[in-house]
Amino acid sequence: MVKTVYTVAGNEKIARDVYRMELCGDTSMITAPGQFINIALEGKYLRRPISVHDASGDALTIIYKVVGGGTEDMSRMAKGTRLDVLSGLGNGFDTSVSGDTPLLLGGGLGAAPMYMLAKKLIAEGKRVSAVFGFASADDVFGTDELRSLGVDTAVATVDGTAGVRGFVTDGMPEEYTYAYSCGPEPMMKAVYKKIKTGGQFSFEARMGCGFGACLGCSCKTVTGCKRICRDGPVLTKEEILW
Amino acid sequence: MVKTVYTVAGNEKIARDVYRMELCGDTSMITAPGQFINIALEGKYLRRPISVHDASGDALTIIYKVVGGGTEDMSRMAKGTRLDVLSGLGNGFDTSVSGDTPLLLGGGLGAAPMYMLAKKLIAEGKRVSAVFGFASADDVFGTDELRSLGVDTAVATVDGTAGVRGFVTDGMPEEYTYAYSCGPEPMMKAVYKKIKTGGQFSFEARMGCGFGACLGCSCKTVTGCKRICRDGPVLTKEEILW
Amino acid sequence: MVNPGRLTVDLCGIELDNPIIPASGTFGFGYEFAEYYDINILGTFSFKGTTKEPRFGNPLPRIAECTAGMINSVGLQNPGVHEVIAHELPRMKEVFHKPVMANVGGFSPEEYAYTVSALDGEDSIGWFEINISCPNVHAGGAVTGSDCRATGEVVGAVRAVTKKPVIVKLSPNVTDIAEIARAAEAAGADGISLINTLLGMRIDLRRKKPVIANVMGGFSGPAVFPVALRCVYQVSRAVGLPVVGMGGVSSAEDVIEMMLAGATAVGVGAANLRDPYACRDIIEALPAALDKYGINEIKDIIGGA
Amino acid sequence: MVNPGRLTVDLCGIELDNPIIPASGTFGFGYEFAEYYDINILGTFSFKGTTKEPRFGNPLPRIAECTAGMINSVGLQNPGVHEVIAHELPRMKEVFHKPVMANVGGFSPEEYAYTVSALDGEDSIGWFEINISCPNVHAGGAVTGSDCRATGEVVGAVRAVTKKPVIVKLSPNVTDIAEIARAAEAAGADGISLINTLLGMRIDLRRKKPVIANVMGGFSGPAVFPVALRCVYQVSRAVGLPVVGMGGVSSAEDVIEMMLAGATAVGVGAANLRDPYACRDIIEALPAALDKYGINEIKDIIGGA
Repeated sequence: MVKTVYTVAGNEKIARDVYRMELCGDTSMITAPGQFINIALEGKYLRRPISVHDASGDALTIIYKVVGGGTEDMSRMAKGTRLDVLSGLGNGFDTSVSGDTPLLLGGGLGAAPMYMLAKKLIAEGKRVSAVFGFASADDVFGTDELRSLGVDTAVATVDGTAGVRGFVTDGMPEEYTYAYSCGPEPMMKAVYKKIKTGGQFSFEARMGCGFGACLGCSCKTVTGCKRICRDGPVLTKEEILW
Repeated sequence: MVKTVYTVAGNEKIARDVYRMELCGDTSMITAPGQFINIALEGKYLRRPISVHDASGDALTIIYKVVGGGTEDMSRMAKGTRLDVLSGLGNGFDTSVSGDTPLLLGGGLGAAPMYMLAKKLIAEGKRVSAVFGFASADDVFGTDELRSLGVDTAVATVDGTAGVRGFVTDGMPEEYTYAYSCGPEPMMKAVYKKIKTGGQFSFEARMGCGFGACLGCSCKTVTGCKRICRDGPVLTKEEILW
Repeated sequence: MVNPGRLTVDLCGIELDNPIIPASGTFGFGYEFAEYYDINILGTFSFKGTTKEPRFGNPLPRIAECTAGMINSVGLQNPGVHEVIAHELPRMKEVFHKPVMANVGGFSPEEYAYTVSALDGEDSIGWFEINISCPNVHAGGAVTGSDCRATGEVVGAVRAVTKKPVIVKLSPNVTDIAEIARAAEAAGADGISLINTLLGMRIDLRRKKPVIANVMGGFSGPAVFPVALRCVYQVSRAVGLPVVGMGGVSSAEDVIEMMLAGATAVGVGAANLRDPYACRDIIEALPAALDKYGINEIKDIIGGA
Repeated sequence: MVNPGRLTVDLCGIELDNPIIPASGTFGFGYEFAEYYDINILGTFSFKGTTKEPRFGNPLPRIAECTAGMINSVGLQNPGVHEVIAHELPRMKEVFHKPVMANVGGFSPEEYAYTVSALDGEDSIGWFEINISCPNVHAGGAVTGSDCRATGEVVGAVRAVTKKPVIVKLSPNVTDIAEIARAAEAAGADGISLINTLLGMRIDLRRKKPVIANVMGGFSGPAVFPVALRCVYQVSRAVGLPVVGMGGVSSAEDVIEMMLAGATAVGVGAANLRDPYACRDIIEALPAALDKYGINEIKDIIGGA
């Protein structure tokens, strides 16, 4: 965890209520895909935890959804806005256990961290495929970007307006060596039940601090009580109590 | 009282901790010198009541002193900042009773409303003189401006670094038909005791609303209970209980 | 607004066009706010707390600023019930044509009963709001509303002299607010309003003395909203009476949250002081806020959480 | 800083380099904050509330945002006193070399006494802070600290098993906090800390259900500062014991205000969660703040208002 200042370098709508914000500043504390940053907003007491979409050098990208006043304020931020941020939070995904053909499963905003994860896996010489699930075609984002990396990317939408009709689990390929999942809990639970391989799951929670101090986001696991913000947000299939 | 938006058109330091802010917007609700405006500031619950220095057409000037976080924020406001303001508050000075040679007595920031008052009295054909009192030469403001109207303006400073050494009451001329006073209560009390003529006194108070609703700034007078913000801030010598 | 009646609520048998009620002490007798907008758009309002005798109230300063709120120490300043009847209510009636809520303060059951009796013949009064919880008139904030027995005595005395609905205004500065509410209900109250202000304090760092002349005062504003919401939730589940929820309400969203917690109507206090148009703006914003949260009629959500 | 000792205060016979004490439950056992700065700059800190048995605490969500504050419903999650002794304190001692404040929770006088006894042999512990006021472990927020007799029993039980200073942490959710403080003093307390959180609540407008799984929780942050200040003022005048004042403190100015109200030392809670460097920044800002307000030694202002 490092407290730092990021400057908004770009902020654009990329899907229904979904925005991509480019930030400029030190990203050296981001050591794994799946980590998050926690942004202080004027007039809001709690910071807003947002997963990292991509980070390298002085550039960091986040993808966020407008769900309330805080994210609404973010959506209006102009280039040059300076943000007080806690960066490099959480454990992130462990790519060392992925095998040769890992599968990425992103539900809704859970698709956001998959880009940086895919980049890392590809850099490690793995062949990556992905399934992203959304409610509807208007909500789809991040698929072209992923395909540009060479990732075989399927889409599922609940209403069938894009890709296959159904859930992420309806678009999964037969063969893969490991599953990385991020999204709403019901979606992740379905993935958990379906996969025969090992997997990692990135969780969301209402957080008080984001760095392990308040125990606001504790959850029970096979290996004891864990803090989503610090010991997570990524838990392995083996430790999840479902 | 009218709720309106003023835009900052200028904001400069004119004495120690004292700033002049020029505002742009409708000033038609300012009907008398000595009225005030009540400014909402981001992150502060109570508005900041500030007396009007001058107003005409679309231009309004205030003079304020940095005494805490709110006025500090004001001192950093850039041109173009839009302010949520309640304008045209308070009764203001009554010039109809001034006689031919009224005297203006301003102590510290109490000098601020005297400029607009002088302009009105002069427009009514009266010969105006003034005494402004400050702690020290570094605190002096508004005297040249007043002299440019043709007002015979004396200065008193407590440490003698400008004008006569002493208080406003040490610089008063022998002859005048009426006294208008604004400043700290001890100064106004001294004026009250010294003048032989009638007079009007503009009071300050911690206000909850500024428009008469909360009764936070009530004071007892000869004519019953008055609200400094709405029935005042100007009280006549005859009604003050001192 | 497809349904013109979607904002109506019933408060003790009187229908309000909407649940918004400017809180006592922040709205005078209404006629000054009537210079700013037509106050007949309100559900009703609770007029300035009235006592038997005239009261100047507390010494100045009476106001202190806080993060997201303010402290007041007005101390029930009012001209006394006879002056209110002679001069304030006639002015009020010129501009407000709905039943008004008469807020009554006092220092003994007899005094409360006297004031309510004196006002009872006023047709303009729809409800009495019995303030047993002003933190600014007793040393250290002790109030009638801190004690079940004292609460019952005041409510019983008032109940005996009026047939109009009696709403009892409670203090949050107690260990168990539900217990006080039950005592009020048992003594014949028709409704409960809450919260009165939290007892608070600020110190002026330059003078190194309390900001408020009376040392402590009543803390209100958005800062107190979570406490108010909790009290409304507790009380609305403890009694079978309608609740007027208040404390830091500043937006249409806050109104919805208060009603979900259990409020039948919603008081707006400090917000009127920061912005005289606060209640008008909230009422105007309500239909869109109901749409946003998928609510058809506002009365459907009372106590829904 | 001309005078290097200008920030020192004496808390129950132990000198603190400065009055700043991160509050229990916002600072863990210190070692994680030690990754961010040298926590030996603190006066001391109060470690995570420890009970006899391990506790997972309350279901999620445990956190709700408020204007100028937050609600938590952690519910005394901790690994139990034996695990604390075996694993947490050794890690703590590697990075913190001053006497620490041991925060102890419980559900009966015997349980409090058990936990204090178990910890009493730890040399690193300078004070016990007896939490009789956690709003998150009983239905409706009822706590030992709402009742004088129950307070006296817990304090008496703890007093019997330790010679270390016993500081009793009080709840603001009571009618008369001074009375509870006097009961703690009579039972042998050496100090009082306050305030614990205010009982608060929020409702999620989309789900139309309470945000917090446990419905209500403990409200803290700058919003509660005026209530905390008032409670510190009342309690410090009611008892002859040093007071650790806390509740919404976020700046050096807030520290000075708390001490003027009567605090000997000052707890910092929620601020650590928003900004892990909050206590460091406050300590660094204190000398200039003292200069600004013409204060030479900070101990001179305790209870000065």
